Amino acid sequence: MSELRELYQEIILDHTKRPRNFGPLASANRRARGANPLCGDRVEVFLDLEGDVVKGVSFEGAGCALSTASASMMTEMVQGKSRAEIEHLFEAFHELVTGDPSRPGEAPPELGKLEVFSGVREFPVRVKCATLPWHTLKAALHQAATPVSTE
Amino acid sequence: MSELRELYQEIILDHTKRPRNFGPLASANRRARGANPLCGDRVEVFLDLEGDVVKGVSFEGAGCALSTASASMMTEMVQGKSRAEIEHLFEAFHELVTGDPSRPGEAPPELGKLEVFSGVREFPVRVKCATLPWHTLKAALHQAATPVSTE
Amino acid sequence: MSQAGTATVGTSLVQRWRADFPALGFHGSSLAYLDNAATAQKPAAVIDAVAAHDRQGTANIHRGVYRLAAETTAAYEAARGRVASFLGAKAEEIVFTRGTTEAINLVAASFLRPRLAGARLERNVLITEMEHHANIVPWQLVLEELGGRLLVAPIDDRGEVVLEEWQRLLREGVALAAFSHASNVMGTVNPAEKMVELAHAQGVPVLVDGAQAVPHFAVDVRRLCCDFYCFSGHKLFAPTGVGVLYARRELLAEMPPYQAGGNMIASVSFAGSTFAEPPARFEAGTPNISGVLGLAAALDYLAELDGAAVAEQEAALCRYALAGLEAEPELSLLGSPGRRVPVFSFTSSLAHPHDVATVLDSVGVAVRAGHHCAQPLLERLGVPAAVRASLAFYNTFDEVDRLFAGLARVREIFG
Amino acid sequence: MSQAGTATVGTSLVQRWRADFPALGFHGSSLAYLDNAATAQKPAAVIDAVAAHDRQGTANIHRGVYRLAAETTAAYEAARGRVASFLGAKAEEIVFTRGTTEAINLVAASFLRPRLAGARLERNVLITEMEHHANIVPWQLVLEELGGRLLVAPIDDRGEVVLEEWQRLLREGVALAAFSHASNVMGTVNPAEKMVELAHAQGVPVLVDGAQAVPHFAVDVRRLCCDFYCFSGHKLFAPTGVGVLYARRELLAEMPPYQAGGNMIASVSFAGSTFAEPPARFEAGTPNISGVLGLAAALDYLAELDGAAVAEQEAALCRYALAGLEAEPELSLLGSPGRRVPVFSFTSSLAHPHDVATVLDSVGVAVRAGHHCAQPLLERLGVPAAVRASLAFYNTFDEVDRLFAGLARVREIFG
Ligand SMILES: Cc1ncc(COP(=O)(O)O)c(C=O)c1O
Ligand SMILES: Cc1ncc(COP(=O)(O)O)c(C=O)c1O
Repeated sequence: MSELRELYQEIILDHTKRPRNFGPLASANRRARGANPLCGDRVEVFLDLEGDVVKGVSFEGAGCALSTASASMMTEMVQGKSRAEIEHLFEAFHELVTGDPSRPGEAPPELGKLEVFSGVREFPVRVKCATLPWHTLKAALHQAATPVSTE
Repeated sequence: MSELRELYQEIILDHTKRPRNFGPLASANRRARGANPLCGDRVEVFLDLEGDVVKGVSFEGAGCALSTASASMMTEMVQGKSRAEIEHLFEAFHELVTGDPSRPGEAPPELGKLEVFSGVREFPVRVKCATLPWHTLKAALHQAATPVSTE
Repeated sequence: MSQAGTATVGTSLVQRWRADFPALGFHGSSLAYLDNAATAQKPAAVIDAVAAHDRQGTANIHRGVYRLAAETTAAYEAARGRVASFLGAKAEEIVFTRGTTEAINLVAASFLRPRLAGARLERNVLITEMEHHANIVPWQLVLEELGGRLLVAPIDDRGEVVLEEWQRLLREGVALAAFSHASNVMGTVNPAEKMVELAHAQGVPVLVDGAQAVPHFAVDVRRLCCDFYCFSGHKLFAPTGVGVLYARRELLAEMPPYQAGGNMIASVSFAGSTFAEPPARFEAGTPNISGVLGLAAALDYLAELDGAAVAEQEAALCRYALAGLEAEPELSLLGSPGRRVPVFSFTSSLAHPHDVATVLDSVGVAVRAGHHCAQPLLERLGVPAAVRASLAFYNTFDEVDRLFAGLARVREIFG
Repeated sequence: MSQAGTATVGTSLVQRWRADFPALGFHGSSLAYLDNAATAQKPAAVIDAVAAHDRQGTANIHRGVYRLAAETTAAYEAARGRVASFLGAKAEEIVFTRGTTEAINLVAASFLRPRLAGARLERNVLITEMEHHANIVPWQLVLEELGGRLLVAPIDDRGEVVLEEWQRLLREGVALAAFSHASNVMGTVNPAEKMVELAHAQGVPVLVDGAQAVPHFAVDVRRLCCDFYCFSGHKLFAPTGVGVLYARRELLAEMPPYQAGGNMIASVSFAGSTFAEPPARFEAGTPNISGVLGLAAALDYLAELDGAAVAEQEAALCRYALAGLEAEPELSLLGSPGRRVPVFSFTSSLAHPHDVATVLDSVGVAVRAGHHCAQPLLERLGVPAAVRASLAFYNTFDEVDRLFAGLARVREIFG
């Protein structure tokens, strides 16, 4: 029960109900689609990349509370960051949600409020929900400027 | 052990080693092939049928002791018999080798020395060996005069 | 929601059934297993039959002269007879497969393929909108390769096949019609006899996917008159890795082999091979011997239960769960069929199915969330995913109450 | 025949191994099970792992959000990893099948078929004269349908593949070469590395049938460099109904689906479907979950044994049995290969193989008689059937002596 509260923290529920940066981005020069076909989660990430830096980012899609909140908070976090910074952030995030639940440890400070996703490590089957938006963002980042979809 | 002696009675071993009526029959107007592909037993029955009555019969083939002895003794038994008599004999023989081993009962007198096959009922997997020649004979009996093979 | 008046079978009887299933005791009250449509728990009778066989010595079948091999072969063939009598069929009409999926693939490979390879006018396969992927994709692959269309009879808003459309589409050059006896999503029990009759009136052979039917009611393939029937052992309280294809003898006799190897041949030479008679022709290689014995043990176990009490308990549970789910305003049930098995799928206006399932899991209720291998149906119903609770005769009113309590918790968190 | 000097592994160690196998204890000294090439007995570790899984509660895999499903999925995928490390492969290169036969059929359907469907010059399949039907007939069926020839590399009088012929035939437009790592009739261990190397020198992909190899020696597919490798669980002390296909990742990635249904799809719509990545793409429907767990338990069990002692005991038994069989003037052994596994087939000048097996059975020795699913080999050797005694590490010198005593009894009766 307490695990459940750890998972569905207020801030996550808030982002689920009122996702930020939701909808297509007019200035986008990259976009990518991600899907978790087994559970029906779908997400599309729009990116305005200037040189190496994210100038604008938004997402669209239908998914569970975790994937929606993760996408929403991700768009807030990566704004203005470089590719390298984002890669690093994703690594830290991945580590956070997949780490050994019995050895909690400190979340690295750069994760900021993404730390609320630490509860996911108690729910291994839900890891994909939290990371789907990030994988999709990564696909968009590594794309040529023409938008293509990745599944 | 005693079951084994019941199975391989002297008369059976004798027919195995010196099969009677072995080889093609010049006067044959019916012939049929039978095979037990799983164990490699093969038998061919040659029949000289005049009207309803077996005037001559022989067999050829390679098989185990039981199928060889069964074929050999069968050719001796059916000589001069009518179709109906043979059908009846086969039924009695079938009954003999497949009957419940725990309720032996008397073998019907018309079986004559075929009675030595009663030991087969203790060895259900060997029943097919003993009955293969009979099935083949039946196929020959039910054939049109032109020889065809049955498997 | 009160249970008063609904529980007609004594609790002690249900408790006795539950005692037959070690897994239910192992988890005790910490688990309400409501995912029976995915796979069922196994009674000790099945677990022990499988273990006893291997403890007492096994052998390969069909080819051994020695006693242990003869006994194993006899047990394997007796299990075939057991399945045959369960379905009202003949032993030689029963082919053992890995499960429903393989049974359907076998029919696609050895029945549909040769039919389409010939220059027939009938080149289409008719299914319904509520099929499991296993009853869609095998046909698609053959149709794509050999040319032909997949025709889909629509369902109405209750989740029942529109029979007029079924009948109309049967006239559109159909080589094979296939439908599920019971839906694994909505619980709909299709009017199978009627649907087969309509197909046969057009000379169309019919496959019935009984995966969700046999765990809930008796099936007689002679009464159904279907040409093919299939089900999975693991949903019928038997081990995984064993399933059944029933096929009418005349059809099996004409069908070319499926897989090739040992047991299914009459003779092999490098110049060419000839094949054994059915059903051996369709069982290449060493089969799942212990699984088949486990399936026979499951059928024996079920036959020994008081069938009327089982049916009564299931029906009461089904009514109780249905009423409870319908009473929650945030839930939308998929389908409201007239005749049903206790399989319920729903969405919540408050939370995504995955989140619902996670919350339910945290209170010890095992339900499934996702597309249930029926994406086209979910698309038709306009939902990407759903929660599914599916009951077996061993479930209790308390367990259904636990589901309701979990749904209340979903409201607390997401409401 | 004396055992002195041959028994190098302490009897007590063998007795300890035997104690791990309930079936050996169940029959006690009344049964000498010498039909291990057909199927092996199962250790308690395997029987108990299967039973424990079902007693503790099972769930279907890959699709459940709840813990029991996640745990079952994790156990199933861990078993895949276990098999991968057993073969020196990667987990995603391991496909679970029903057995060797299905593994070969899968390659015939999803690798050979598409290759021949293209307009390639290489249209033939090369095998050897000593193959099991499972490694003959699946190729024949595809070749007959799509056009192409079955090329057969001959064996010499010792029962070994004539490597020059193997090499020569590899140049005859071969789309796939396939051979058994060890013969199920003569016990020959083929020079697999060399044969693969020769094939690859001609750009020919290779399947190795390891059904009779893995129970007797360690196999590393990376060292072998083969493209496909397969074996059956039930011959490796694991349950029936589970087998393994190893395929190089690049090959699996290109191969179209085999069977269709749940789990192997990415998305399904009535307009068409897309498929999952390997290995899921080749595992349609609910797999044999408990069988797969049993296979992992068997590999764990074997890994815990003293490998050197097992090898020593098998080698000593093998020498002892071989010497004894060679010493009987009425027996003719099929093949006399330089490197072998303890699988011996022979004929007797006194009695038909079936009669020999019946006599042996009556003294409690279980051996096989027949064509051992290798009719073309037996034809080549000029015998319609043979007796086969095949040993496992748990067999004893006493049991081999029992075989000799039984053969003496054959002489008494038929001599
Ligand atoms: C209606 C229906 N058909 C087919 C299947 C496939 O069964 P299996 O996975 O046992 O092959 C299922 C089970 O998921 C089902 O519910
Ligand atoms: C060499 C060989 N290949 C293939 C097979 C077929 O194995 P299975 O029947 O387990 O599919 C066997 C076993 O009989 C064998 O010995």
